[in-house]
Amino acid sequence: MEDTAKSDVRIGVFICDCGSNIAGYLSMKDLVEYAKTLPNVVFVQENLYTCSEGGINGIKAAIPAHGLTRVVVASCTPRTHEPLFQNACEEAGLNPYLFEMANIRDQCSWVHQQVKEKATERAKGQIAMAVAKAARLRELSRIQLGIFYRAVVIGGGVSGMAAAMALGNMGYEVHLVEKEERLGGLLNHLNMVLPAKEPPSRLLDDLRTRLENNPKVTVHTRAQVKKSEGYVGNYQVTINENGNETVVKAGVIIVATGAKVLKPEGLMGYDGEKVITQLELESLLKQGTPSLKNVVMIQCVGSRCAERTYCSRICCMTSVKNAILIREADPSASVTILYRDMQMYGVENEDMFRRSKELGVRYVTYDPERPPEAGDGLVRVYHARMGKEIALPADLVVLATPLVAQDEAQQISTMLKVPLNENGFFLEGHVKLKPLDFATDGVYLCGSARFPSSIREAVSQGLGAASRAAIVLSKEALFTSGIVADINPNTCCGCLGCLEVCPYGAINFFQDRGICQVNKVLCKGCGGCAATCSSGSARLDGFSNDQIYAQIEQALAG
Amino acid sequence: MVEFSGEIGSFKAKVHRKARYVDASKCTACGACAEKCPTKVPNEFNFGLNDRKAIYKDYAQGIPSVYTIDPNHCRVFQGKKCGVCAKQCQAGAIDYEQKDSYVDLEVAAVIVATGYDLFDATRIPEYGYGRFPNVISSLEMERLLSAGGPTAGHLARPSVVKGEARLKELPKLIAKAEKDEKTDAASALNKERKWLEEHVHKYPTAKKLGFIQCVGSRDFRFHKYCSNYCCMHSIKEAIIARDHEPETESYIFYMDLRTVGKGFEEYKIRGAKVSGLKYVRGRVAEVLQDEELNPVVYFEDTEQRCVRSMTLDMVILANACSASKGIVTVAELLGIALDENNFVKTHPNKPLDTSVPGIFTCGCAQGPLDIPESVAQASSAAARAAEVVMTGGRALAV
Amino acid sequence: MASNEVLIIGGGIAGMQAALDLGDMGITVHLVEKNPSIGGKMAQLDKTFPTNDCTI
Amino acid sequence: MSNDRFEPTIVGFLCNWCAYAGADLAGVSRLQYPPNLRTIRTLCSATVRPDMILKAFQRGADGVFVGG
Repeated sequence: MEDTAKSDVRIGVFICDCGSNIAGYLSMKDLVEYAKTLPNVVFVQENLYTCSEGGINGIKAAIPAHGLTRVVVASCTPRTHEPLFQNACEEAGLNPYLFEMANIRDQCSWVHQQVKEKATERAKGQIAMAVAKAARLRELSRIQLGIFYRAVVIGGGVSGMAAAMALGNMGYEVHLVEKEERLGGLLNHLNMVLPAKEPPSRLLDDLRTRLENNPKVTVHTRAQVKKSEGYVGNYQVTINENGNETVVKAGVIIVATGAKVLKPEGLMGYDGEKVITQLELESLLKQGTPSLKNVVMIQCVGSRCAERTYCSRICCMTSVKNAILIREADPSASVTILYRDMQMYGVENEDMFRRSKELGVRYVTYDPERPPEAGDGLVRVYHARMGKEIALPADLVVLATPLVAQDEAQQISTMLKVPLNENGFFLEGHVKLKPLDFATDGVYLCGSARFPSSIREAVSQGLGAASRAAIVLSKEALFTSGIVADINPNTCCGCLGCLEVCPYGAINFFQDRGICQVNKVLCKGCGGCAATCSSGSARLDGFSNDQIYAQIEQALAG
Repeated sequence: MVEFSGEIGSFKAKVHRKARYVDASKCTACGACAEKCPTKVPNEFNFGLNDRKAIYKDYAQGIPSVYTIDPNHCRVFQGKKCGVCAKQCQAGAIDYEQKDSYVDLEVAAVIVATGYDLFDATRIPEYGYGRFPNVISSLEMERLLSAGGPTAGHLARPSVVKGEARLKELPKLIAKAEKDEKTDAASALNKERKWLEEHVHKYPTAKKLGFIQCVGSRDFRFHKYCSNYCCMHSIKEAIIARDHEPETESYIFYMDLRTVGKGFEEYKIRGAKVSGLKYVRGRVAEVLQDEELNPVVYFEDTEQRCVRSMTLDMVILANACSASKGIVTVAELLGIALDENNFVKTHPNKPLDTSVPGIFTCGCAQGPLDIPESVAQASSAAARAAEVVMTGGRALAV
Repeated sequence: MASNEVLIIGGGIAGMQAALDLGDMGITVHLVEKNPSIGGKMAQLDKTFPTNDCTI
Repeated sequence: MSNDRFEPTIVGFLCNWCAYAGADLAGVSRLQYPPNLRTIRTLCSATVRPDMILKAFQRGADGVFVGG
């Protein structure tokens, strides 16, 4: 390994007392004397508080006065104080990446309060390691990039419409791409929504009109996104609308492709006539309430099973809603819901659940080990409370089937380099903290493409995704971080090892040259590629192999 | 916030900023002050399971990373001589003279994200919360499980934690009673000491746990609604408890196990398969306590069709998500409508909009939500507020 | 005159996320929290479902 | 403490986002541990190449800790 420590490097070391936090537990005199003996160190200063105005000014003054080309601060943790000291370097004309910290407080004086001598030894080691790394630091720069101030929203269901509306309202140009003839998605097929108690067309018509009247929003129907190239701020998206292809230059892309209802072929005697899905019941109800005597609804058909382990979130509320509508229209009709757990979470759903019971909807639990059977106008089910099988008359059996991933999810996943989970739903950047982001910058997620969502949730997520996207669009320019990976094109053998491990979609393979390269905009500097690269071509600037080797050497030099 | 007026695009608000008595620009959060502070106060962050000082931070990673003096307990503010923290602080950040201040703000939009309060389980006397030391709330369980909590993540029974603390102070109390020649009191204290010495360490670690769901939720006496996240919360606590101590046995008493989120049903199944959780369908009627301070639960097992009882080491209540007490004042000030549960009222088609244009809401202020839904909603509320700002204060529909 | 700032009442996870989003868009945000630290209830949680990640 | 007691040297590779933060938190909480550790901050524990671990052993490390 080539040693990149240059002999003309001049390092200044600033050692902080942090009041008594460090000075109280370590021998500062020893540290100062020791630092002076380290290679390339030309200046050492002890401060009461290096982070105070006086300390910062001390760094700024020492850089020109002593011709420092590297700065090391031995104090607290870089996680909180690195930016402060880096700014000081930059203000004094030194590239901020020529700065390194030694953590001698949080990871030394505070954790070895009883053993001054040994703690001082550790601090010496950490300072020597920082100095050795500093000698090998290189100047790095943040690259500035322009942005296309435009968004593409894929999917014109209620979530995508809300996202487009919000971005349009904020004044950004939006292209909304819908594969069907009209906007609205799954909601187009519903009869009525509760608790709003209105046909979904009211919400949809309102959204549609306002989108069409918003000069910032272009709606593409019977359209698909065929191709997407580029990266955050700089996408070129090819939209095929009715056979005509156009390329839209956009800064961000929102995935709002929704989900579809599972057709339960072969399950519970499904025939589309006497045994139907909740979605099919919605169209029946839409045409006017059919005359029904006995309706039996069965929950969790095709979900919470070995094949599809997940709970689809919205089927219980759909069944309860339709049960209410049937009972309200005809109080003589009997409705029984066979269920495992009624997933009526939250305020509105539980309210609806209670209302259904007041209206006389009956509930019977079933055990998935002994599922109900439908046939001959009856539904037989083992009734656990009674301890025996019962037979319920049914002139209509309605199956609550889950939402499943769209067919095009796989194509979009590959095209945008964003992952799907085991059920084919898009996988967000972090299940708790980044529900609407992908790990890849510039692509966002909302609605049932992420996971089955109610209208309330789909609208909310659509707006949320718009907010996440607007963060990019509100910038004057994008800056890459200095700490990014780089691949040496002369030694890369194109094995694609790095491409496989990169979680951010930041590696591109150039077929013609047979090599991989890093997209520095998307790179988050994790260094996974550098660790994987078998030819040693990938390197993470600021944490390169030679720098870490130098730290290892020093750690064990004593 | 103490005053509020105006309309979308130009609201005026007056905010009361409480004095910290510590200069935030000088404090380095080194903690030397708290180390030497002589005043101990029960730590509300850990629900009184341990103490903090009168100069404190809520938790180690708290932001802003600045200490705060609690004037209700600090000796200086009680008119006593002290000033230890000021002497300790080399940064000169302590300022006993700091005054409360008022800040006037002019804003285009407001987001109400006031969160929720944990349902007060003492309102359900049959569960014994507050009377039985080993019946705890779901958030107290979090602190017991936390490596940064009062027991460093060891699942000690609260009766042990509290008993040990009592044992420490008893000798002093006994000596004082004896000195004052209060023989009755002294013998009572001695008796207590003897009992504690014999019993407190009999069951040091909570290994057999019962989680009671819907405590205050789906209950006509309190909240009719479902609190959304508690089923998963209890499953998680039971799984983590088992990770900490492989002998842990957990029973979850539920009506419906609501596992509606991404990966939740799978998590529930994993809880049963890998962590051995037992899900018992049935509502707990009552919790009693035996002579070893073990909670005993009485419940109907609807699947076995019988009424049973079970003796446990500890009972964890899945407290409902209640509207925050402060919301009524905030809502009055802002003029926004609340629903019958005192959550901020919203419409399903406009989930972020309150009854006042330009004022938005998100998170548990508008109803119980789990973390990802709260985060998603927060971004949505941000989008709504950004629309107002970027259009110069015009009210726009969703 | 119209203001271009936003007031957020509550510094729990929802308030913080809303503040971060708006701040990242370049909008000035005032975050009001009654306790000395932001973080709300989530700071008291040990880990979170369904990934058992820590929360701080 | 006797001078000839075995004092191991341990090299720790700590991920900036979790283990390094955890080591900082140990400090903030004043949790005491033996001073035999030398920590190297990495931006992800996945960046630690196997040869870095071997290198540490080769240079005399008695233990290597990778935290992430």
